[in-house]
Amino acid sequence: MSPLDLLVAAPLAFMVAALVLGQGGRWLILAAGPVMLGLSAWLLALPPDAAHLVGNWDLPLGILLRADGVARLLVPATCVCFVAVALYAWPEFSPKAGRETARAHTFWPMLYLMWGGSNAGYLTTDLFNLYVTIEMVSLAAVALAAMGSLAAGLQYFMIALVGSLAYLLGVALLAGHYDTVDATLLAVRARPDLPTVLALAVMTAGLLVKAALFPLHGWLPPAHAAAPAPASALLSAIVVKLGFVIILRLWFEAFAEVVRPAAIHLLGGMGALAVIYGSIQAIRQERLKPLVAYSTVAQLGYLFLAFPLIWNARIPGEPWAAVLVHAVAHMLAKAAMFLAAGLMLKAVAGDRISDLGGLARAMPLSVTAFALAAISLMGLPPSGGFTAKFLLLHAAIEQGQVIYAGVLVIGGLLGAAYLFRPLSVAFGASAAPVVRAEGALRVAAPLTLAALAIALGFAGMTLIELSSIGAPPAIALPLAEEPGP
Amino acid sequence: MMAGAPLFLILLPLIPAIISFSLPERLAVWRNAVNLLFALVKVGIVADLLRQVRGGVDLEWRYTFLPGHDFLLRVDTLALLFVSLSVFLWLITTVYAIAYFGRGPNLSRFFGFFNLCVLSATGVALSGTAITFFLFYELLTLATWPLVVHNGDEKSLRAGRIYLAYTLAGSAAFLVGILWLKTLVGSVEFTAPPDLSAVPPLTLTLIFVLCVGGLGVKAALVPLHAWLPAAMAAPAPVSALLHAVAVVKAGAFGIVRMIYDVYGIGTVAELGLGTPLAALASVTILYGSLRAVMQADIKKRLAYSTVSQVSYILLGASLIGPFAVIGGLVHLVHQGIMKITLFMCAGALSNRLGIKAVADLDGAGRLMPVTMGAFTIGALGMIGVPPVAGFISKWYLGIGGLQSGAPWVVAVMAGSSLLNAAYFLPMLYRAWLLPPPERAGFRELGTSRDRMLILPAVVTAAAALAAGVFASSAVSPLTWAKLIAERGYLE
Amino acid sequence: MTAAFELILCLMILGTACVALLVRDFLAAIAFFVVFGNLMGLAWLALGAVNVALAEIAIGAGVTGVLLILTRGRLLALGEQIDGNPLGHWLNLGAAVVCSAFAVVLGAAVLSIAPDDGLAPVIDRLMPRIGVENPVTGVLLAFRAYDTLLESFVLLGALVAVWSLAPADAWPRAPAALRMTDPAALNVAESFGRLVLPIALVVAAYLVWVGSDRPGGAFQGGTVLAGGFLLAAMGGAMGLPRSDDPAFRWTLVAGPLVFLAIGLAGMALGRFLAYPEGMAKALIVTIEYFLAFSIGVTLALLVAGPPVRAETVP
Amino acid sequence: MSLPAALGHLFPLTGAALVGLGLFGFIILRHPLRQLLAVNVIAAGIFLILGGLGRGEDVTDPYPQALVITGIVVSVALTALGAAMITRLAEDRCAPAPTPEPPGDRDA
Repeated sequence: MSPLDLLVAAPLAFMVAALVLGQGGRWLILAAGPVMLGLSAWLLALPPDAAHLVGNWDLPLGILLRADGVARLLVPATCVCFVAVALYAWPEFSPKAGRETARAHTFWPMLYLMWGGSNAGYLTTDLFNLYVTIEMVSLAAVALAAMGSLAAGLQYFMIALVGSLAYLLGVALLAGHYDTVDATLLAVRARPDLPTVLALAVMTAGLLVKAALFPLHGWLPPAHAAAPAPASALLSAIVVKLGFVIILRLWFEAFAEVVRPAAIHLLGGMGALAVIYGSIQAIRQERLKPLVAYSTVAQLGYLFLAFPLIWNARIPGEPWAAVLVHAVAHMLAKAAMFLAAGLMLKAVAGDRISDLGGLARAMPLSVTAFALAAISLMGLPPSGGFTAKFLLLHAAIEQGQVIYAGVLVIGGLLGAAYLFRPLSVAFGASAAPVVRAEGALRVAAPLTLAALAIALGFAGMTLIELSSIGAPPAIALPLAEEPGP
Repeated sequence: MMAGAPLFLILLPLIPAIISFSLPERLAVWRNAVNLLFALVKVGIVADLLRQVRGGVDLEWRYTFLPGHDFLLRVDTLALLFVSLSVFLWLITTVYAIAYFGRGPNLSRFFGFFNLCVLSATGVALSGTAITFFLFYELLTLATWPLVVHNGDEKSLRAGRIYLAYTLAGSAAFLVGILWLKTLVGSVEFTAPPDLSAVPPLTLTLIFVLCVGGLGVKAALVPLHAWLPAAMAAPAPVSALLHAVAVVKAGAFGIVRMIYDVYGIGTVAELGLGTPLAALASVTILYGSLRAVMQADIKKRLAYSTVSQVSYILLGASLIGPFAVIGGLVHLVHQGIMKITLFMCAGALSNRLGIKAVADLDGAGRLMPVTMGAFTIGALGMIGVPPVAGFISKWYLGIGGLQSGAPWVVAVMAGSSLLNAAYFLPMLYRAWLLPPPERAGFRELGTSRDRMLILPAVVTAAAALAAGVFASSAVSPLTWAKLIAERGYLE
Repeated sequence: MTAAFELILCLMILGTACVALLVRDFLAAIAFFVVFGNLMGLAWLALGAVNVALAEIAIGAGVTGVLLILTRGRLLALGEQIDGNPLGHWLNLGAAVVCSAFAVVLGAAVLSIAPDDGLAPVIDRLMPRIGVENPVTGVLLAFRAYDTLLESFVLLGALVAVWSLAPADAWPRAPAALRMTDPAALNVAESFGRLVLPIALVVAAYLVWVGSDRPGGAFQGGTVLAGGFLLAAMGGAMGLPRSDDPAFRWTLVAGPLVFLAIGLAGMALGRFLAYPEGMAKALIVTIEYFLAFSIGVTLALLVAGPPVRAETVP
Repeated sequence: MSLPAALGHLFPLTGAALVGLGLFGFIILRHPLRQLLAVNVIAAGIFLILGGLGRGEDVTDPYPQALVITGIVVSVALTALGAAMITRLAEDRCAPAPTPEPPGDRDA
C-alpha cells in the first residue's frame, strides 16, 4: 500500500462514483475530503526516498512514482484547495428545484478528474505519463472554463490542444532518441544534441502555453474571468501549476545538463515581463474578476523569473524552495481570492470594482479573506508569498541580478497597486444597498485558504526542508558559479 | 520573567484585536472594557520590564524563520523607551477614541486594527535584527491603512492610496538595503553590529541611502513627507496615533537603529553620512515649519508641525555627540506626548464645536477652557518654552550641535522655534483673547463622555509639563535617554 | 514491401493532408481526411505495426470522420460557414515560411536519430511473465497499464465534458438523434444498421479475444463497437440513451472501474496494477472486455454530442 | 526486411512534414472545426515520428506503438469535445437560448 497510487486512484474512484450517483454526487466530497487529506498527510510522512514502480515493471519501460519535495508540497496544497473549493461549490452545483442539471452533474466528476490528474502529474517521473495527466487536467479545465463562457472555453481548448501536441512532439523525439521517457533516466542519458534541444524547446513551449507565461497568456484572462467562481479558483490555482511543475522537472532534473544560461535567462526574462505586464493589465481592469485573472498572469511570472536565480545560486536550495513556496502560496491565495470575489460579486449588483462600495462592513469575512489573500499575493509579511519573494529577492541581490531584483520589488508594489484598489473601494462608504450573502460554510472556504496562505509565512524552515527532499542533483548540490557543460 | 516575555508583550494585543473584530457593534461596552483592560495590563507589564532592564536584565527570544534569517526580539533600553511611550500613549488614545467615536459605525473593525497597530509598534521597538524590524514595520503599514481610510469618504480613500504608495515603496527600498547588506556581511543584528570593514565605502553609502530613504518615508523626511498631511483625512484618534507614536516614530526609530546599531557611529562618521543627513533633517525642520505657518486647517497645520518636529530626532541622531543623541532620543518621547496632546485637543474642538480651521478658533478658550489649556501647554512645549518638555529637547540638541562642531544647528533651532511660535501663537491668541461667536448653552464637560474626551489631553499635557519640570528625576524620559546613551553609544 | 511503394505512400499521405487542409469545400476536406487516415493506416502496416494500423483506421479515420461529418451537418443547419479562407495573404506566406522552417529543423532532428527496435528486446524478455503474446497489449495493459488506466479516464472525462455543454434545460435528455432525415437513405440505413450491430458485436468480441496474442485489443474492439452503435442509431434501429439512465451510466464506467478495481486489488497483493503470477492473462482479458464495451459506448456517445432540448434539432 | 539507409527515416520524416503542414493549417485556417482537422494532422505526424523511429531491422518496437495507440484515443476524445463545443457555440450564436444561461456564478 502506498499513498503514491492511492492519491491518484482515490479521486478517480470518486469520479466514477460521482458519475453514477448523479444527484448524490456532491455528497461524495464529505468522504473524499477526509480521505484525500489523510492520504496527503501520509505522503508527508513517507520516508525521504519513497518511490516505487507501478506494477513492479522496471525502467526504462515502466513508470516510476516518487514522493519528492515538489510532490510533498503541491499535493497537499492541491488537496486543501480542492476540498475548500468543493465545499464552496456545494450550493452552486446542486440540483435546482429537485432536478439534476447538466452543470450540477458534470461539475463533480470533472473536479475529481482534475484532482486525480494533477496528483498523478506531481507524482510521476515519466514524461509520456505526464502527457496523459496533462490531458486529464486540461479536459476538466476546458469543461469548467466553458461553464462561464463557451467562446473563451473554446479558445482555451484550442490553445491547450496545441500546447499538448507540442509537448507530445517532444516526448516522441525523446522516446525515439533515448528509448525512454523517464526523467530520472534522461537526467543521466541526455546529451545536448539537436533532437534533445528541440524536444526540450517544443515541450517547454507547449507547457508555457498551458502555464500561461507572457506572451503566451492570452487565453487565460477571458477564460478565468468568465468561469463560475469555483471553476476560476481551480483554473488559476491548480491547472496552470501543472505545466509549471513539468517545466521545472524538465529544466532542473531531466535536462539539467542540456540547459544553457541563455535559455534560462530567456525564460527568466519572460517571467519578468509577465510580472510587469500582468500587473499593469490588472491595474487597468475595471471589473473584479479580470483583475484577479490578470493577477494570475503576473504571479505566474515570478515562477519563471526564479529560474535563472535557481540556476546561478550559490545555494540553489533556497530559490528552489522559494519557487515552490510561491507556487503553493499562490495556489492557496488565488483560490481564496476567486472564491471571496465570487461571494462579493454575488452580493452586489454588478461585476465592477466600483460596485464593491461598503462591502467591508456588509461582508467583513469575505473581505477579510480577500485581504489576507491579497497580502500573500503582494508578498507582504507575514505570508507564504512574502517568504517566497523574500528568498528570491535575497538570491537576486546575492547574485547581483539587478534586473530581476528590480522586477521583484516593482512587481510587489504594482501588486499592491491593483490589489488595494478593490479593498479600498470595499472599505469606502457606499449608499448602495447591500445584500447579505455570506453563508457561514461558504465564506469559511476562502477564509481558510487565505489563512493558510498567511500561515505558510510562519513555516519557512519546514517548507524549505520539505522542498529539498529528493531535489534534483543540480539543486541539492551547490552548482559552480559559472554554469556550463 | 521568562525569555518569551518580549514575544508575549508583542502578541498580547492580539487578544483584544480578535475580540474587537468578532464583537458586533451593539456590544460596544464590552469591547471598550476589553480594550481598556488590555491597555492597562500592557502598561503594567512594561512598567515591570522597565524596572528589570534598569537593573541590567537582558531578555531575548530567537527563532530562525528562514535559513540565515533570525527572528529576534530583544528588550534593551532604547527599545523600552519606544515601548513605554507606545503603551502609555495607547492607553490614553484608547480612552480618547472611545469617547471620540461614541457609537459610530465600523468601530469593531477600528479597534481591531488599532490593537494590531500596537502589536506592530511594539514589534518595531523590540526587533533585534534588521529583518525582524522590517517584518513589523511592514505589518504596521498594513494595520494602519484601514485606520487611515476609516471614514470611507473619497478623501480618506485617496489619503489611503497616497499613504500606501509612499510607505510600501519606502519599505521596499529598506528591504533591498538590508538584504544587500546581509549578503555582504551576514546577519544584521542590532546588538552585535556587523563588521563592515570589508565592504566598499560606495556600497555602504548606497545601502545607507536605501535604508534611510526607505525609513525616511515613514519619518516624513522632506521630500518623502507628502503622505502625512494627506493622511489628515483620518479621524482625530488615528491622526494622534500616526503622528505621535506609531508610524512616524517607527521611521525615526529605525533610522536611529541604522546609525547606532547597524553602521555604528564610527562608520557613519567615516563615510561622512552624518552631516548630509543632519542637513536634510534641518531642511525638513525648517520646511515643515514654514508650511505649517501657511496652513489654515488646524489638523494640517499640526501635520506639518509633525513633519518638522520628527526631524529633531533625526537631527540629534545624525549629529553624533552625547548631547545631541540625548536630545534626539528624549525628543522621541517629548514630541510624542506633546503632539498627541495637540491632536486630541484639535479632535475635541472639532468634535464638540465643529472647529476645523484656525479662523474658527476665536474664543475657543472661553468655551472649552480645559481643552484649550492642554492645547496651550502642548503648543508652548513645541515652541520650546521652558519648563515644558520641548525646551529640554531643544536645549540638548543645541548644545549637541555646538559639541559636534556644527554651530549652525543652533541657528536651525532658533529659526524653527521662531516659526513654531509664528504658527502656534496666533492660534492661542484667537482662542484666548478674541470673543467667541454665539454658541448658546454649550458646556464643555456636560456629560461623562465629554470628560472622557478631554481627560486624556489633560493627562498628556500634564505629562509634558512634568517631563520638563522633573527632567532630572529618576523616572524622567531624559534620565532614560541618558541611560541609553551611556549604555549603548558613548562608550 | 518495396522502398518505392513506401515512398509513394508517404507522398500520398502528404498530398491528401495538403488537400484536406486547404480545399475550400469542407465536405471534400473531410473526405480527403478520411483517405488520409486510411493511408496512415497503410503506413502503419508498412511499419509492421498492425495494432496501430487497426486503431488508426478505426479511430483516426473512422470515428473522427463520422464526427466531422456530423458536426458539419449540424453547423450547416445552423447556417454557419465552414469553407476555408482564400490563400495568398502575406501573413499566410509568413506562416508558410515559419512552418517550413520548423518542419526542416524537425526533420533534421529526426534524421539525427537512428531508428532502431529500441525496447523490443526488453519487452520480449518480459512477455513470458504475463502470458499474452501480443507485445503491444503487453505494454498497454501490463508494463504501462497505468497510462492506459488514466487514458480510459480521459475518454470518460471527455464524455462528461461534452455533457457539461448541454443547455440548461436540456438535461438529462438524450443527445440529438442521429436518424437520417432522407426517407430513402433512412430505409437503407435502417436495414443496414440492424445487420451491422450484431456483426459489430461479434467482431469486437473477436478483436478483443485475439488481441491478447495477435493484433487487436480493447481499443480496436471498442471502436468497431462504436461504429456499430452509430450505424444502428443512424438507421433508427436504436435510440440514444438519456444521460441519467442508471444502467447506461454503469455501462460507461464499467471499463475504467474494473480496470481500477483490478489495479487496487493488485495493491492488496503487493503493488498497484501488479498482476499475481499466473493470473495476468485472465485479468488482462477481463479488463479488455469491460474496457472495449465501455469504450464503444463512450466513443459512440462522444460522436453524438451533448444532450439537446428538443428531438427536432438536426 | 532491409531498407536502404536513407529510407529508414522515411516515415519519421513524413511525420515531420505533416507536423509542419498541420501547424501551417492551424495558423491560417479561421474556422475552429478546420483548425481541429489541422490538429489531427499534426497529431498523426507526431505519431508517425514516434512509431517510425521505433522501426528496427525486423521488428517495430512495441513500446512506441502502445504510446501511439494511447495518443490516438486521447486525440479522438479531445476532437469530440472540440466538435461539441463548436456546435454549441454555433447554436448559442444563431439562436440564443430561450432562457439565456446566467453568466458565471450568479445562477444560484
